[in-house]
Amino acid sequence: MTALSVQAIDLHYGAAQALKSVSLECKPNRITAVLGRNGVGKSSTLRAITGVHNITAGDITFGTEILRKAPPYKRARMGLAYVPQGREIFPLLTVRENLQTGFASVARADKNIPPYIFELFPVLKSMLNRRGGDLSGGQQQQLAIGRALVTRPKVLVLDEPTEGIQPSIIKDIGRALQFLRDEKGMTILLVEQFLDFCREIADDIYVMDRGEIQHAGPASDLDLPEVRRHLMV
Amino acid sequence: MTNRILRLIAVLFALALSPLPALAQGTDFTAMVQALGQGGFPDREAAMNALVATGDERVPPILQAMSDGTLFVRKSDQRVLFAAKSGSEFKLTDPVDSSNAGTATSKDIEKVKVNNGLRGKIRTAIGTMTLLSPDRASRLSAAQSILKNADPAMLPLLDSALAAETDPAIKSTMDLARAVIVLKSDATLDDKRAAVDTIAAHGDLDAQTVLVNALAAAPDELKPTIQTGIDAIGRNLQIWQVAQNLLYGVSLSSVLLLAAIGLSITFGVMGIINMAHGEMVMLGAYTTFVVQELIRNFAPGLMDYSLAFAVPAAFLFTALVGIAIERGIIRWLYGRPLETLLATWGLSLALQQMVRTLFGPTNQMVSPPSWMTGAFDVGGLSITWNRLWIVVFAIAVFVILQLVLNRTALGLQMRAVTQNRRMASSMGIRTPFVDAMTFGLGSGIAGMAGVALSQIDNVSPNLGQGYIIDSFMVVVFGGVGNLWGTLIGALMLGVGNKLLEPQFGAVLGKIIILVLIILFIQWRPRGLFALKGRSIEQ
Amino acid sequence: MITQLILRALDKKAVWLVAVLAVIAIGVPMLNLGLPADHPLHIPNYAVPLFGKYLNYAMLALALDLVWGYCGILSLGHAAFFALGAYAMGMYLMRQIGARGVYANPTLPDFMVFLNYKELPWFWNGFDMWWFAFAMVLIVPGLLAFVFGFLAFRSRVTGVYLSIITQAMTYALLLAFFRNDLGFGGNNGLTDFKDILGVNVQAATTRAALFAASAFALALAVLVCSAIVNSKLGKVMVAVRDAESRTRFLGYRVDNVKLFAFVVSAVLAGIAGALYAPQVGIINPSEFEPGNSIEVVIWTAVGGRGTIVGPIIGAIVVNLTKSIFTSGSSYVAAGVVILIFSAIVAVASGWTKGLIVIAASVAIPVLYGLYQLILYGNFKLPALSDVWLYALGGLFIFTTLFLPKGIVGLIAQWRTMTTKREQHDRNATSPVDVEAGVDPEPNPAE
Amino acid sequence: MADKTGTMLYLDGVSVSFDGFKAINKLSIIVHPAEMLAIIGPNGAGKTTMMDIITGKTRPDDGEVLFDGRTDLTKLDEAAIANLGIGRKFQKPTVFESQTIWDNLVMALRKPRGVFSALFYSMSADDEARITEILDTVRLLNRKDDLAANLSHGQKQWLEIGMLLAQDPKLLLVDEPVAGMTDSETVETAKLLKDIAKTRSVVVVEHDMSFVRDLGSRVTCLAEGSVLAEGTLDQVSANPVVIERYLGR
Amino acid sequence: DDTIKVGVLHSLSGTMAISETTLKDTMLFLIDEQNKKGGLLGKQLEAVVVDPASDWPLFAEKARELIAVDGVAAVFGCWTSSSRKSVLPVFKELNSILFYPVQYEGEESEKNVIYTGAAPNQQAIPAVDYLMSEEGGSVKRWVLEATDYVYPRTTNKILEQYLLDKGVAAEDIKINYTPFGFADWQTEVAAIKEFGSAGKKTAVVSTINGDANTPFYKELANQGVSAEDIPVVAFSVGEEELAGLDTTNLVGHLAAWNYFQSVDTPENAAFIGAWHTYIGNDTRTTNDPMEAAYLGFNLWVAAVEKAGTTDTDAVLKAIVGLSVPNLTGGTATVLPNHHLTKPVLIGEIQADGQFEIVKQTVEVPGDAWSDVLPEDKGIEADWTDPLTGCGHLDTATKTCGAAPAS
Ligand SMILES: Nc1ncnc2c1ncn2[C@@H]1O[C@H](COP(=O)(O)OP(=O)(O)OP(=O)(O)O)[C@@H](O)[C@H]1O
Ligand SMILES: Nc1ncnc2c1ncn2[C@@H]1O[C@H](COP(=O)(O)OP(=O)(O)OP(=O)(O)O)[C@@H](O)[C@H]1O
Ligand SMILES: [Mg+2]
Ligand SMILES: [Mg+2]
Repeated sequence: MTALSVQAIDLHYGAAQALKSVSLECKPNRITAVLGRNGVGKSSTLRAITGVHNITAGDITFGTEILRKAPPYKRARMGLAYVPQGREIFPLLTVRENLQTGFASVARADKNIPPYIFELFPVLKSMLNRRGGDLSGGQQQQLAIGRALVTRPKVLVLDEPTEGIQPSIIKDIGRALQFLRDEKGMTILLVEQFLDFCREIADDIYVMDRGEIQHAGPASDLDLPEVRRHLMV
Repeated sequence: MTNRILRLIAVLFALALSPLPALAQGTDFTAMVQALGQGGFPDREAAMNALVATGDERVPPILQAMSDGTLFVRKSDQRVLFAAKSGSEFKLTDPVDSSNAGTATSKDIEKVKVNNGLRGKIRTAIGTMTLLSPDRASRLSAAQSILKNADPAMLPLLDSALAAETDPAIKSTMDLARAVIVLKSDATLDDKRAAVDTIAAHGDLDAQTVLVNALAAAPDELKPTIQTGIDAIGRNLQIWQVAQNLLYGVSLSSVLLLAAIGLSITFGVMGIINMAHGEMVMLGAYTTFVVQELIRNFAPGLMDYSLAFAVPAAFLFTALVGIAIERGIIRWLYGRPLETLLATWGLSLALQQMVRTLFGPTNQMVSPPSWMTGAFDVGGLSITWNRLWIVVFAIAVFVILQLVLNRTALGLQMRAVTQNRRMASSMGIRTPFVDAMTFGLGSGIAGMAGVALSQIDNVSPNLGQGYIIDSFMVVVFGGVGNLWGTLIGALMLGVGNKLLEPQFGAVLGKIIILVLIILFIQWRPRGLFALKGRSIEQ
Repeated sequence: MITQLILRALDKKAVWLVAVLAVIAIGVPMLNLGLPADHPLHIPNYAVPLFGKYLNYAMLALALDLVWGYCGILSLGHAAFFALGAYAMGMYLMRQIGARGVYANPTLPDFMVFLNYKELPWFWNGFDMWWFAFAMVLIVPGLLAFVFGFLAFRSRVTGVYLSIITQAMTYALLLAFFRNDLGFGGNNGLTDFKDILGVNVQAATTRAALFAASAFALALAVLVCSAIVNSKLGKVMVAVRDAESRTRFLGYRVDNVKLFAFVVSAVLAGIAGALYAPQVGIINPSEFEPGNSIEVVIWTAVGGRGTIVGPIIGAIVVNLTKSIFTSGSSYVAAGVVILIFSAIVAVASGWTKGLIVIAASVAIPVLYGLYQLILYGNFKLPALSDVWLYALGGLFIFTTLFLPKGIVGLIAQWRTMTTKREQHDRNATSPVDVEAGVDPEPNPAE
Repeated sequence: MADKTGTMLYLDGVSVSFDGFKAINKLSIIVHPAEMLAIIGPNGAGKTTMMDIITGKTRPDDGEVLFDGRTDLTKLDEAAIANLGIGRKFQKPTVFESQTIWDNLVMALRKPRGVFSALFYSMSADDEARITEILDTVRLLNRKDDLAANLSHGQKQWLEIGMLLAQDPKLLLVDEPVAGMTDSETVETAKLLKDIAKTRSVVVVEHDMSFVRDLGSRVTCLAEGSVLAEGTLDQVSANPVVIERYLGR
Repeated sequence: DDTIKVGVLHSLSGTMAISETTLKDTMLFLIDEQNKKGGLLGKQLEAVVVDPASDWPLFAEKARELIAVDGVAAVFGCWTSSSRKSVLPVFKELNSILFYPVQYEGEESEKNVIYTGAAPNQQAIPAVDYLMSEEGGSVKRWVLEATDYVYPRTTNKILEQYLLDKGVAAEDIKINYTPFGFADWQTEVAAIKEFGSAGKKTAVVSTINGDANTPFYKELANQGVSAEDIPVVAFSVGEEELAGLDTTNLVGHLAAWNYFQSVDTPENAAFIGAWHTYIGNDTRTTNDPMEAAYLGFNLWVAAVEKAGTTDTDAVLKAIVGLSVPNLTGGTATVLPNHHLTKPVLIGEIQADGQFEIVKQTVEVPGDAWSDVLPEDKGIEADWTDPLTGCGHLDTATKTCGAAPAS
């Protein structure tokens, strides 16, 4: 059983091919990390999964559903939440409103902000009425993660979630992801450059290079030289 | 009892008025009525006076019909008859005994012509005859017509009417009329002084006119009193004048607000440079026309409420058109805001031409409901009903829109989608739906504006063109993306315009406003209510 | 330094363009004047000023493109500069009439005599000298652009705010020039021109010369614009367009860059206007109408903004279309226009879309006819003049939808397409992508 | 406070607030010529805002901001400040997306910035060599003719660093340069910056402690708009408040 | 060629379409009728319709196209003065004929134009005369309410002079200009009311143009300015404009024209009947410019028949002095100054949107150069011979195109 599986997808930007037959699997209740140098196609993989960019070949299955060309909002409503690279906060909505946008994909009973979000990111609570665009970079990153959690996802997809975040909160995020995995039964897919962080929380890893998956294995593989090689300049 | 006496007085008065009293009295009523249909305007006037002199109850309706243009002469036998159009024919009734006189086509009969002069005289005559009518409205208009044609001979009649009158508004008009008559009559100086005071206390434009008129004819002793009276009114009026101009400004602002508020959604919120906005307004106005025509033909009794049907109809229709436009054209252009200018401009050309094809290039008639015609006075202010309703309507639309945008989930989703469509979709917001709804909402509101504008402007294919520039000015002046800004922007432009207009004239006033806008933007480069924050300053 | 600039201006495309314009400048007058009227290659007299007008419009569009396409300043008042240039020229032409006016006043133009002017208003002085008038053609629009731009750019008025105040500017000028008291002939404007530089404006040779001048002026404008956009300044302009504040942090004075482009553009527009006035034979305030300026934007967009040929092609295509569709008798020409356009669309974005265009252009007249049938009982196809607004509107809508980069964008598209047809299609305007919202600038104000 | 002369950057008592929220509160910082200063601090401490103030994007409500010990930066606009020799890399990478990577660098290259200088500029062989060298440094040489829009997030970071190098400023303000970079890239970047700091002044903001350690420079920790701790990284990270508020346990 | 082509140059789109489209239809109707009668000179007439789109330079382009490309024998068209001014040079250059069917400001007479609408002395002055008369209400005080462009400016200049000549005091004349398409008349109507409250009978002479009229009248009705108090006489408001208005509150306001739909003559009845049949709509109104177009067309037909050719100079020579019946029971004669003789009709608005004629004069010869203005006194135009004619002839000095004597 897999929560999310990507089967041999291609992805193009105009004429340029960014992904070549990428396949990966996220097992339920596990944290899967994708690693690789800059520009190898990590974000592109996530964009394909969330439907932000269309694939040109291959298939993506979410639970039992084949996503193919389903628009992002359909995927979100199935339970796929996305924390994009670059935060993509709604700049003119307040922090509260940013969080409330997540209500669009939940049932009426769930249209509230889970309290653990504020426990995790206390700064959000104190800034509920500030415009999202005014927050500092790191605060925005926290907001982006919080916003994704409002949708009560089954699968959480995060693109470099620790970027720009202060060390103490990175640790909190690590703990939180583990908490979500263990207590909330969430499946997590994560792109990360920060190796220590991965090593600490990831269960499985994929390593990408030049638009292809080069290595797949358990997190412990991180220290293999062939994996390292793909992460060197 | 008193009534009969009064009527007698009226008759006496009419006798005094009439040049040919003896003749009039002698001939029989029917012949007198027939005389209305003969000769030129002076003859007709004489015939009318003769009729009035009879004091007969049947006279006022005849005169009214004459003034309304429903009194005709049958060519075959020169009989004067009431004619009411029914279908292609006229139903004829005898004015003397109300008997049916058959039907006729427009070829067989000829209207009893009146001109402005005659119409004025008819009004006075009816006035004198209906001063005691039980109907409040006819009494009021009677009092007003006496005021306009104050004649000393009417004094006794007026005095007795005053004694019987209970309605304060009518009474005050009668008081004024009496004072005017006193001024003209050979009453004592003291009486006249008192009369001047009564008039001056009225303090409005009519009173001023009366006094100015009286000044020329007045004896020298009275002149200073009258002059002070005039001056007092003048000062009074001047103050009211400022207030009146402000009011005009507010009313113009409400029109600007209505025209612009839909644009503040499609342009302000969605970022579409919507050149077809004016055409949405125009479609709203045409919907009003169509609704009114339908009601006129199928439910004439509801005519007065046609606008109540037109508002939702216009909203729905233009919203649907808007949704169709969004689904057909706009949705391919998100992320290319400047291209929307091109496409919507093309669209506006086509829509205008479409209306021209369907309805013809000329203006269509939208009649105002009775509750939107006329004016009333508050102190020295004259407020027209239609402007008042438009102000109320504009405020209502504004408040509702404010609530929709800020208090509903849809409002939040609209703002989220327009700020970052891709991310909104990733949050589970059905962006295509929200886009269509947002554009539909903006268009629908523009359509409702069209209902209001149909009351004051042409209903023609060009209607929208006249408002598009002003609308963009208002939205931009107030600050794009801020509804309050649109409101304040409309207020400032409207009031500014109306305050400048008396000083500089409409053309120069408008130029000054435009230059002020240019300078204002230098000072506040993002409009009055600029969106602030880091993301904007980028 | 200058030579280098010119050399840079003459990149491959510009060379071609200038060459074509030069050929036109010489060839058209020759074919018009040199050949007998019944020769198949003869260009009829009426066509010369008509095409001359198109060239002036093309120059105006090019001027706009310099500020809009390259510098991101969407001016919705550019026709004002054009009109000012035309007015300056018109004033010269009015003074040339001399005593030949209806009232035979040696100094005062007819409308002034009629309005009881006793002497020439001060601002009319000097316009009897051609050099002064020609200088004013450059100075008046340039100065207005300078003052306006100086204020606006210094205060960092950008985006729609700038667009709207340029519109306010031209609107204010419209109202002002409409006023009889302003001394420019009110709404009738300046007309009844007789001579230019001592020769009759209506003579065929003058017409031909004016045409040649228009073509050369356009060629010059191409050189100027090409020199600017190919220089580093051109890159900075594009940078300003795309990320204004970032450019500032690199140390460029954004306001100066914009001001330079704006003034150059206004001067070019003024020259175009000056050549326009004598060819059209009238200049009146309607040129200031905001709608006119918007049309210029549209020509540019149709042709392809951010390119040098684009606006030229756009202006000519749109105006030619307009001429054909507003005339009574050119059904064939209209059909050809529609077919060519559909073919372009078909090549650029697939034959289905080309078919949509053809279907639309057939459907509208037929619907129109059916409507007549229902109304009056006789089915008659509409006159061109009844449907041309649909055609023009359709041209704009279909261009934006199917040719997002304008007509010239086609060539670039063609190139990529031949190699990667499939991906391209998907990327151009595929609904799903847009649905998903490939939204590069989520800023509502732009 | 301390002596202004001989400083490259001198901030004293600077405050700024947004709608009543004090983002920077009596902040004082000094950077000397040819010195590197690393700034750390919790999210929202005001690090980016401080850079905004130095580069003229935000005007302080209060306080003194001097460049080179004498030029008052609060009176100048962004372009003037940049022309003094202050270059900046933004936290969110901002490059000119519709232009090629090469052109991005051409524009950044240190040359007169006037309108007419730009109009008449033509590229010398030296300039070309310099750009190539920079491209090599940031590993984008093979993509020099690509549009900047087609770069990945991390590549844009690199391009921005490249543009900063091309500007050749006296003072570099670098906001989170290694966010989104791999560990080895991070090491490279540290080397690069250290190199630069031999001749220039550099202010680096980062949350990556290993990177800050690699820099080996003086460290200032900001919190709530003012300085919380200063010294070497070891000193600062031993500070219990810093641990409590920033590093975490 | 077996047809004679006739150019129709009216805006079918843009702001002027609202007025001009009807004239295009009228021309097609007239041509159709003529063809039913067997055409002209044994040939069928063929209309060439172009759309100058309310765009003045485009008028010139289209005029040139009609004459040079389509080879039309004559052109019927234009509405605004600006459009006429714009095409004038073209007609002169290519020597063709324009029939111009709209009332205008005068002060012009061109060889190539036949002005079939009213000159100021055929509309404005008689209207003012009527209002000054006892019958018209003995008006003593005047508001000249106008749109700011040449026609109102000129008309007002003439009227002002005329009123002053008639002994009206300068302070009893108020002139006010508003921009094109003006829509908010609150202040202006209030000012009229105020000006009218000085105790003297006041009237408004309106040269408000086009679209601005509807909001003006709507505001008049709203503020209760009734015709008995302050009558408004308009020169640009006809049946077509009223069709878009609810006139119940406007009864009695006036218009001065040379034709009203309500004119009760057999000619008019026949004309309206044929028009309704042609257009397939019984509610379409007729109006003054339509009559002017009708007259122009008939005059051209008559002139071509007289000349036996469509050649411009021959037709122009033939047309001076020709008469055709008008629709109001009289005749229209082409004067040497290329204007027509026309009766002046004053009508009052009725509740049904028609005009009731309250006064009709005999035919008045159109005066190109207003005799009211001192500088134009003694100036005439004479195109009896198109080749040697003169549009601005000083009758005192017998010089053409000379400066006025004053
Ligand atoms: N919007 C785009 N248009 C065109 N090309 C793109 C676009 N986004 C990314 N690319 C290209 O696709 C390739 C993969 O990019 P992607 O963003 O997936 O990289 P990444 O692995 O996430 O890198 P990073 O660690 O820098 O975020 C890169 O070479 C990049 O140049
Ligand atoms: N324009 C503004 N309006 C309101 N608050 C603002 C504005 N700009 C910044 N702030 C606030 O000021 C504080 C400082 O922000 P700043 O971006 O300087 O933080 P930072 O230290 O760079 O944080 P990070 O490490 O997360 O990038 C934040 O709390 C932010 O919310
Ligand atoms: Mg990435
Ligand atoms: Mg920061």
